[in-house]
Amino acid sequence: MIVAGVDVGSTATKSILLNENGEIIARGLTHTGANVVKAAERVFNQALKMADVEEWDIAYTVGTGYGRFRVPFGDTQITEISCHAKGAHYLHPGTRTILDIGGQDTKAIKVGPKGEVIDFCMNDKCAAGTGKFLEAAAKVMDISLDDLGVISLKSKKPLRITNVCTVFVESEIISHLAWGKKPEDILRGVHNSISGRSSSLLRRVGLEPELTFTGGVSKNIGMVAALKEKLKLKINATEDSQYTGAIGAALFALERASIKSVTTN
Amino acid sequence: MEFIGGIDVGSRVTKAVVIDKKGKILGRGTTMTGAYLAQSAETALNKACQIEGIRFNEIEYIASTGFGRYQVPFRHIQITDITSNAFGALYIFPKTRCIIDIGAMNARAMKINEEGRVLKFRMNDKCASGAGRFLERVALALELELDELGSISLGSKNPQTISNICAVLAESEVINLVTKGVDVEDIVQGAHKSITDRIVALLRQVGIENEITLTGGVTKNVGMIKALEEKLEAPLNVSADSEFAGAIGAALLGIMRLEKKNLAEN
Amino acid sequence: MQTHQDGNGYSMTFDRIISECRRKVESPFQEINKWKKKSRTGLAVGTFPVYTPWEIIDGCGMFPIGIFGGGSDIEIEYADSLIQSFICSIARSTLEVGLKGKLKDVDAMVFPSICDVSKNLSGIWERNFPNLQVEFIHLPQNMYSESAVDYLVHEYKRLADNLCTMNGSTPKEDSILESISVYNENRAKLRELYEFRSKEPWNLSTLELYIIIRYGTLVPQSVFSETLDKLLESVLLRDKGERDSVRVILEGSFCEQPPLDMLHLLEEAGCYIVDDDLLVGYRWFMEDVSTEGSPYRNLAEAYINLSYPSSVRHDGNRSRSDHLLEKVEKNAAAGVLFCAAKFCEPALFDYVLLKDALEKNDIPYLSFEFEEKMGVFESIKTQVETFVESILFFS
Amino acid sequence: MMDEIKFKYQGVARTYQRELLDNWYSGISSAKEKGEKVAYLFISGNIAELLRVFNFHLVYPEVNALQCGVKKVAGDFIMKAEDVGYSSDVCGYVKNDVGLILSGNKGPFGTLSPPDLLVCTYSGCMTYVKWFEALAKTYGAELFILDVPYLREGKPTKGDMKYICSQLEELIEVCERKTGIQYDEDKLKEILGNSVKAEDLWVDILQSAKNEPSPFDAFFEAVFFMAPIYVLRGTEECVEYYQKAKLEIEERIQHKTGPIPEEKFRIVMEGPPPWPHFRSFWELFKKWDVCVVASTYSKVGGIWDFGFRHDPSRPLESIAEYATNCYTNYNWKMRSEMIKSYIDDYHADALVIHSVKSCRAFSVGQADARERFIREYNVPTLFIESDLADPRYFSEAQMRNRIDAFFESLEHRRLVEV
Repeated sequence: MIVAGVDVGSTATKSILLNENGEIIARGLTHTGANVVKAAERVFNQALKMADVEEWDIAYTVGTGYGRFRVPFGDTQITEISCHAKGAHYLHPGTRTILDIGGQDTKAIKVGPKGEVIDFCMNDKCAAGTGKFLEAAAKVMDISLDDLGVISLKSKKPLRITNVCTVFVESEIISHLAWGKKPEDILRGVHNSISGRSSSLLRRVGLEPELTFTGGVSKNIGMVAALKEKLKLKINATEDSQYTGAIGAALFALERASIKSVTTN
Repeated sequence: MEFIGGIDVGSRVTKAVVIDKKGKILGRGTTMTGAYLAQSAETALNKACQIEGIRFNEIEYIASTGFGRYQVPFRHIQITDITSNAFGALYIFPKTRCIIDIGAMNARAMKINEEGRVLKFRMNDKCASGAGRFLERVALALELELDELGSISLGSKNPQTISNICAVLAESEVINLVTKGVDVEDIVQGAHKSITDRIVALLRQVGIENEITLTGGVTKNVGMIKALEEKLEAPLNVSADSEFAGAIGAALLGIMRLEKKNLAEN
Repeated sequence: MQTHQDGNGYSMTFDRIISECRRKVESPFQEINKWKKKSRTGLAVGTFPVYTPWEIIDGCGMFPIGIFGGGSDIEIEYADSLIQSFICSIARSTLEVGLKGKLKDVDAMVFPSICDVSKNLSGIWERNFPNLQVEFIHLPQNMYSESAVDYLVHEYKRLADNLCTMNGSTPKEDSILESISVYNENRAKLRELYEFRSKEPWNLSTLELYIIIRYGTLVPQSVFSETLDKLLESVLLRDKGERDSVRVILEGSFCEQPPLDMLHLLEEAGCYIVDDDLLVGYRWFMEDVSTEGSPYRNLAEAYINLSYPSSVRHDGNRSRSDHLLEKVEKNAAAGVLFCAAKFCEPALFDYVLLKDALEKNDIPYLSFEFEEKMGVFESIKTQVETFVESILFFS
Repeated sequence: MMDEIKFKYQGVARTYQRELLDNWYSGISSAKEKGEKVAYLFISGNIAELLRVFNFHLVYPEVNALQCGVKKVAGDFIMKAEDVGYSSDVCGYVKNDVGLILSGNKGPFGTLSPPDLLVCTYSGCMTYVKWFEALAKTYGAELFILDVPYLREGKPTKGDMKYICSQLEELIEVCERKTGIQYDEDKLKEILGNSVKAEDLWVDILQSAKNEPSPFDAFFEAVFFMAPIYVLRGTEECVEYYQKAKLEIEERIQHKTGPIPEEKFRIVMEGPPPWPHFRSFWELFKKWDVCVVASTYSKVGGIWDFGFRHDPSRPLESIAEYATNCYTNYNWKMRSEMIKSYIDDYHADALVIHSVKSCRAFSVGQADARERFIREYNVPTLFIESDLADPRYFSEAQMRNRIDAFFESLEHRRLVEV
């Protein structure tokens, strides 16, 4: 039996296929873009191709992420909070705290020993401290999103970014640039600012060792470094971190599929 | 040696004009604002000089404006973009009493008297900021070019409400509309309407009076102009020089200072 | 008295005192322990603005210290999770100061009933600092009631009794009266400085004046008194040039503390601030409080009748707009700068009524908001410059 | 056919409530024409009984703001207020009311008569004072501030009671002067008698939610059920209303039904509703078969379920005591204890805190309460944010994500525990 998880985020869409033993057999990744349905189909097909299976081979599909209701072939939808918890627990069974910095939301999740969500906190009404902050910085400084972290690590004298508003942080960056400040120092300031907001979220749910950092931003080594410095904790961030939501969704799919097969037999 | 330069260092584009002492515009120049503001200012002014073959050192007095006004080392005076845009708008449209200036980072509404004195002004210095940047973001989210937005919005039949007052969250509202499968032109028109609402609110705070002039880079966006005119139920003053209003105003105020200075010296 | 004129003709002593005060203001809680030891009871009591009765705390032999936020350098790490982002900064950063353990030398904290935030803040403090005595005093809002003074006497006594239970002492009326007279003297000196600034704003900047008052909230009154004497003497020797600036009144920043850089910037951008409501809480009586009879009654009557008006105190028919118009006239100001703390509801509500009054009287004004943690002032600067330009270029 | 007989009283409470409010509003509209006196006052700690002695028509600007929110016109009114200088960061209720006045005092409920007297009870919030200061200036009406001290010590002090009572006596003089009617203590006692009857019935309805399943949603339904006790208290219609409402509830208990077809989660709700999005907000919970069994918002005007009743034998003192006894006048220790007792007594699974930007009196301390409930009391708690008046602060996608995740997690934890 094969099941699928599709995570439609505001920036990237991810898919995962699992076999009945819960082993990852395929991954898919694409930029979400303006057409969410297409993106979901795209990653799904990528994964099908990678596993060399057909759509009808998939026993159950769970959609998650902001675009979860737009996964046309999904059997059910589950929020990314539950999925990240489940996925992180799968990747790192010892983890008790999860941080996901997304495009619109940053989430701190506390999980139990079985991967169940005990408590979670998200950024308040204001988008301050989300992945958008990095996008804004990348845009004004004309640096690709992928390079931000690497550049920030060169900083010797990080600047303090005082604005928490994503829109105003652009003007703050522009004015720092205008006064001749070094890009790496500005960027390190931006990373520190996000890690500050994130750690405050993490404190809300209670910080316990083994923190797992999930979502696209976890690829950013500057962000990981800034969080480490702030929290003085070991941080799990691996290649699969950005697939955490999709993995969680696929694990839920596996559970549902087994229930379904029990009830139908 | 009888020319005056006005340079408006905006966060996206730097604009410059050269005028003579009678206030006649002799040249205009623009350049994208780079990381080195002084250089952008110089480039724009040089371009303006080229039109009539004026040499840089023939310019007697230079007034800078815009967010980068302090970063123009060869300026004689700096003036805020609010004062200069108001003064420039009055020069282009002598009967105007209200001005809306929409830039990439800021939008403002001003009310002036017949001399060009700013009586009242409001900036959206809160969550509602970043009018121009907001459109850029919408364009990005919808995978469109910024310049296309205006004309696309004109095709909307059923504009969607985008109510969020935070530009960043409004963007996620846009994404959610996309995920719901709403037509692109309706979303784009919604985005224009959302900015329009905020800007007209600013204008109402200073008090709406006749003739309203639009300045800033957004003057090139036909969709924005139409949305504003519909909301205000009045035509807007827009000219090819609207984008240069700040630079023109700065140069004209420069003449005023120069005259005062000469008066004081004599 | 060691003063000497430097080449520019102004007093070095004045500058030196100011820079010392500034140092103290920028790291405000370092010497609490030192002052505590000098107080009779060895207890330090933190106070939140605006109308906390320092005289009573001081009169109980304790060291009252103004705890008004964390300044522009504090990084908010803990308080964010306890206070939502739409609440004013002073509430958040004052809590952060406590959560960071910087107030370990403080024994009690007093919150006055100035607004809804302050009310509920007392409860947050109670839960987060079980070892700290948290006091809340409800100051009357009905100034016309026959029983308002009686009520406040009752409330002040309750505060004094509660504070004294910390060390088993009893409040002594005589010593509170004594404190009142010390505070009266210092307030009179501050009034003198305010008058001086209105006359010669170029010789005493608002930043300097603010630092002086703020300093007075951090040290014992006897120390402050000496400093004020020296300042009053040396300020007269200053002779800085007058600039082409616009005389304005600064209004609206009576609770949250504005960043020092912003105060500097306002004057740099071409304004002379000739009157303000900065730290009104520390100079809140416009006249001397009586030192005869019951100190509680004197203070209560003074609160009802002599308080400096502010947005956190209902003044009935004594309209705050009239008070503002009087200030404009008395100080020959050309305009008003409304400078409210972001999210400060009382100030933001009052702004509407005040600006209507100014408009009726053709007085130009400008309104902008600040936050204590603000580091970039580009937007405020642009607005203030525009305001100045609209007056200087065109009138 | 069977159902019709079985549910004789179904919907009675809602229909009759609407009827009562319509009548009340038409009285307010015609007051000016008829030359009758109008007093404006606030819901929290309101002293309606005393004002009724002087035959005032009572207007509650908060209720008007709420109505505008529900009827989806609040956004326009708020914008109008912002046009004249109100900040985007101040209370949306006030801005709604200012916008309403700027539009000729004409709302979805008709045109309001202007006030002859403004009575501001300080029990609710400081914003009340700012609100009525603005109205006093607009209308040129007399403003009486009834200062009610915050329950900083857990109960009113003797000094507090003396202070409030003497203010009430001063208010009586003002009312006599305004209306030309003499204060009549017997009349007040009679009015208070009606209050007590309604209060007893209301408490019965609130406590019916202890049943499983609960016959009553103590937040989404209570906001309609509570209107009469706050705006019409002291009248006979108000007593009659709660008699009818109680019949409806009793009928539901009898048939073991409630507002949710199959009750799956029982929660306590803290904070006011987002009026402009009330329906969609409710839907987000209904989807998970959630019933609110107790709420703090239904106590904004006054708290009776811990035993307080107006007392006709000591009229002014009991009015004074009532004025102190409303939710936002409680300190946080009292509030937390109250919520905790609701969770225990009503067998709730979780606490949901809805934090609104407009109301600092409600919201400051809620984030701290979240920590208290999760860490100290071990109660699953969800924290969500929007606004009670300003439609612009509601982000449905964000809200849905948080609510779904929360109930998903409760569901998973039930599975894991099994």
